[in-house]
Amino acid sequence: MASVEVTNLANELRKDFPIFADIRNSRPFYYLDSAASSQRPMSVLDTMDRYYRHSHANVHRGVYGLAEEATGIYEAARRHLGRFIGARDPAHEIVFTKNATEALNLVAQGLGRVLLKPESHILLTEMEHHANLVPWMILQEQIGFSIDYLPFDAEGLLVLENLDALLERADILGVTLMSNVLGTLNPVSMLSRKAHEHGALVVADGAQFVPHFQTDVDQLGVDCLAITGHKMLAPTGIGALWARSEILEAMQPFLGGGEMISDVRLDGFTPNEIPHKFEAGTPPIAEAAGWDAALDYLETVGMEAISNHDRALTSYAISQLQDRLDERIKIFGPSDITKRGGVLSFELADVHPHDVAQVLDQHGVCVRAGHHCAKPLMRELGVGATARASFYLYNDEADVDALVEALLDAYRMFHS
Amino acid sequence: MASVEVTNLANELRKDFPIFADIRNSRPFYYLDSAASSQRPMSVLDTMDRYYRHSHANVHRGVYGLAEEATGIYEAARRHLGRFIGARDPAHEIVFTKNATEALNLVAQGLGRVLLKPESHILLTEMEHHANLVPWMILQEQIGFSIDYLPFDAEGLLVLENLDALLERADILGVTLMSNVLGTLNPVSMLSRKAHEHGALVVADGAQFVPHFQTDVDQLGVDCLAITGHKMLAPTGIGALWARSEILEAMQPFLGGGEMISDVRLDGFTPNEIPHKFEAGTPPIAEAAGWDAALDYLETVGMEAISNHDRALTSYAISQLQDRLDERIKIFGPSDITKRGGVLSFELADVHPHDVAQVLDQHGVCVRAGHHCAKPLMRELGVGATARASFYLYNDEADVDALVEALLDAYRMFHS
Amino acid sequence: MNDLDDLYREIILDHYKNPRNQGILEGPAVHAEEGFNPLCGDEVKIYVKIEGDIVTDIKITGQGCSISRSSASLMSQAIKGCSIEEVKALVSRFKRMIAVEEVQGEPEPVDLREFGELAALQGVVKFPVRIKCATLPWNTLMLALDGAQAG
Amino acid sequence: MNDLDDLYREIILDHYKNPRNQGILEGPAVHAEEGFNPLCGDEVKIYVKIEGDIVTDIKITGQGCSISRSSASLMSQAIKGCSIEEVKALVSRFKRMIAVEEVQGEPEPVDLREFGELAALQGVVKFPVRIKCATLPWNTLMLALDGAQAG
Ligand SMILES: Cc1ncc(COP(=O)(O)O)c(C=O)c1O
Ligand SMILES: Cc1ncc(COP(=O)(O)O)c(C=O)c1O
Repeated sequence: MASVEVTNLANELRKDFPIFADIRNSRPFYYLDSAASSQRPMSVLDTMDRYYRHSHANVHRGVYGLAEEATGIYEAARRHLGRFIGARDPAHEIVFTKNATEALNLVAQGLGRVLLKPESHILLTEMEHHANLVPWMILQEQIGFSIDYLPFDAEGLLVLENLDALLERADILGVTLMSNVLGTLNPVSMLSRKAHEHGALVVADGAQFVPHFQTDVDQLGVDCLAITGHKMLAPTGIGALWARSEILEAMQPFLGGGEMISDVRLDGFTPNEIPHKFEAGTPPIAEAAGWDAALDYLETVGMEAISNHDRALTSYAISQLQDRLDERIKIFGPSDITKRGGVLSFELADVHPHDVAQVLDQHGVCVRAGHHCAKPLMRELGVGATARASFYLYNDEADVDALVEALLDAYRMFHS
Repeated sequence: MASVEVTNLANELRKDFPIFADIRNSRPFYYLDSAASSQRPMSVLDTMDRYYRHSHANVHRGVYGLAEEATGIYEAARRHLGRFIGARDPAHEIVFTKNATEALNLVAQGLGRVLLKPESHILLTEMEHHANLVPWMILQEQIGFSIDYLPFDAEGLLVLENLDALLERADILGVTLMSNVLGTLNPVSMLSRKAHEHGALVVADGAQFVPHFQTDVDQLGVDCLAITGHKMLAPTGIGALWARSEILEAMQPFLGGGEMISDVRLDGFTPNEIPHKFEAGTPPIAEAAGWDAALDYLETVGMEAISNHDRALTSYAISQLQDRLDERIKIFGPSDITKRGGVLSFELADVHPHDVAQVLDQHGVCVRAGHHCAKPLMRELGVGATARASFYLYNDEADVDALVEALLDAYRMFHS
Repeated sequence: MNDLDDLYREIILDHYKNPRNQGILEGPAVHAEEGFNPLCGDEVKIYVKIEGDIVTDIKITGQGCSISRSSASLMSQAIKGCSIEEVKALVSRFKRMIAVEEVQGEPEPVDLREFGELAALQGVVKFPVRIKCATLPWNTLMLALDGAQAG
Repeated sequence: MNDLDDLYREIILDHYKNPRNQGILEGPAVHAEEGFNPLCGDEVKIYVKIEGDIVTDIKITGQGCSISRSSASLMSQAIKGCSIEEVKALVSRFKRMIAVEEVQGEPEPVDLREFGELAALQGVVKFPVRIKCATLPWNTLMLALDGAQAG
């Protein structure tokens, strides 16, 4: 039975995450907000600490041993992340950024600026996170072009009827691998194939997908992929853009400064080689070291074990919520469990999500309430906000059970 | 005697910095590269660790207690940094970025784009770091305008002869508070007054100055100030832009995504309030907590004690280098010690800086060699590279003495 | 009374479930403004009818949580018939009551009796994130009044 | 021999202090390219004169450290009179010798005898940052040859 497996995985792993021990000692603590940000295992904290105690110096520009060591640590993290997502040229195809959002801004400004003309079209989906919407809107204000949108249906699945016609006029397709609200896993391999048939490049938002599923950029067929560290056990302050090296070569520099140049004269500059051409200033070095350790941790657990665990727990949660709350709860997103990741947005009848989250907090249950940085999606759903529970490798049935009990209490409180 | 004071300060403080204990146990270690990046005291590492173990959640969007706690920590760091530099409205005038470089790109794109027309001029200095040159060059390629430069003289001081004429046609003056190569402290209060007389705004690069001197933006009279954490005992992965709130209000958003919006529709977006309007995506939360602790540490030591210590040590270093190496060494920058900070660039006769740094490393002496991200300055000096030693609160005479001995060895090695 | 009960007093739940003065206003004396809480997606639109310097009517639309909706509802009751000056004074006293300024130190003591039913909102003080929910309608009201005074 | 002595062998210091083939070339058969090491500011310009498919002359200008200058000087000696094919083969063998590819695992063994004086540069292997100094002139040479072959 899947759910038994689940419990074992989390029980074993939870002790690696100090926050559970520390907070649970003082109060109930059910962390169901990993889609916003995950917690960190000891090994990641230790790696960062060790970095600062033994190896810290600025990277790339130092001849002395310590600087070389720091550079080695930083570049090793880059190659590791590249391998983790199946990059062909891990040393050159990963650009470290501060988060996934910067990565998507980098694509919009670096690639969009080269590719798009006022008469161009790009195609996004109505379920994109603001991070894959607003950078394009900012560029649109600067250079003009049109944005088309792929809608989604009542099940939270993309409606692909007009796909060919929309791709036909698009230069870029921007799509999330997994919706942070609906949990929907989009059929990106197919979308990439179609996009390429029509000559469009594919910019994928991997912020939610990469932490939870084995990722292979080749198999996905995408051209760019944005990732963020803090949702996959790594520190805050670091994200990355992967893009095929030809794409990175074609892209314009975005942030200017040290490190990203090969030469600077009073009348202009020559950019550095990829990936350095996109990394201006001192990079997040300790954070890269921490991410490297997080990747080790994920690999040791195994990405397949993680996605199975997520799925089993999501399944359990859906059935518990429906059993115990029946028509008092509405769960958004695909009903087909194979089409969704471990993210559950829901509505409790006549209780605003904000109030849901507030009452749940009293029970030690942490869920997110709000528009989840996806306002166009919320408008499409016809709500101002949802409450969202999300799962990761350290969650288990006890978290779900606490969620259900707390929801029943919230319901009672607002219906007395 | 100043130098005695110096030794005492560093002796007392060095034990707070684990890297010195850890590395010095195994080999000689004289860290003279704090201008590239400083080391961190225990309290900063502990604060970050504690944050991840007790308080981590994503900020600003969570109702539950943990998210509120994380938000409180993050916003407290913002206010602390604001107070540290004398901001009038600390809660609204600090934008957290990934480093000083991003802060300067934000000014160029956010303010420059609003202010500059193809016929506009901006005024920079020939001693700027690439971080205060290339962002302007990138914007120039996008919207056109002219860049004028203030030169510097043989002493490394700005030549102000044509200042009024240049400011007269400038909309923006970009100037570093302290040169990372020459050590020069620029007369920024005066420059700001003049700039304002001519209606130009002042964008100051505080990356080198703020870690070493008591900073008061009001007294400096600047309009924007870029800062970076990792040079002032804080973690990597965080920097900040301070700007007067009216300036921030007038600036366009730069990076688009979550957090920086108030509303997003399929046909456009409404920006959030300052400072959030400039912070797209998940910010460097743990890093902000660490910076907060770093500021505590600096305040406890006292910024005046730090600048006095830097100065005493720089003085000692200059006299030792001149005494022991005489005409074999050339030191760049102001000879007037009150006009410079704790950064010493030099040339060892007939030994390339790269080779200098290599031999020094063998002695455990860490100095930087290269163009220090200031290629126009290097061209002006007529060299391709310099070696640079820089001091901070944990350095003392022993570091300088080791430097001198190692330089003598390097000289011998290349002149045998 | 625990903090949560203090937040969700009966009167709050009542105004949430049965919000007063819902709807829209039209006509030349009507001024309307929209407000967003970027944190949670709450939206409110406030219509005020101003005759002379008196707020003679107010209506509200939008979506929001129990706090923002009950705050709007209580506000609408409190201000109908007041002069613009009186409303502005109330807005600032109300903000003081719920400790709106930077959460540094304890909120200043205020005399809760002067607030009538509005005092029920005082429970948000212990929930800093919810303070923005409570103030959203008040800030939006201020914008509408500013609009009215500007022309 | 410690690592540093291995890096700064006598022959390296000699070529650094007395670099061979300094200067510029002019004329129709001459192709020149400039290279930068963005890490340290080293700059080199390589002029090659190509007659038939033979590199009949080479000159070098620029500024750099002992490693990049001696590498350029030794390179200029090694390739003068060689065919373009021979030069390209030498470049790739040289890069193999100093382990230019991603520093993963040990460098492949190469027979140092075939390198003559160039073998002196093998000491950089232990100083990964300096490898870029050693390869700068070689990469720049390749660009110049590519330019020559392109027309
Ligand atoms: C004067 C100056 N400005 C800007 C910077 C850039 O700082 P960061 O690399 O942290 O962005 C530096 C440091 O390298 C500097 O010395
Ligand atoms: C789908 C999706 N894209 C992008 C992001 C932005 O990630 P970050 O905040 O780390 O930049 C998020 C997370 O909030 C997300 O869920």
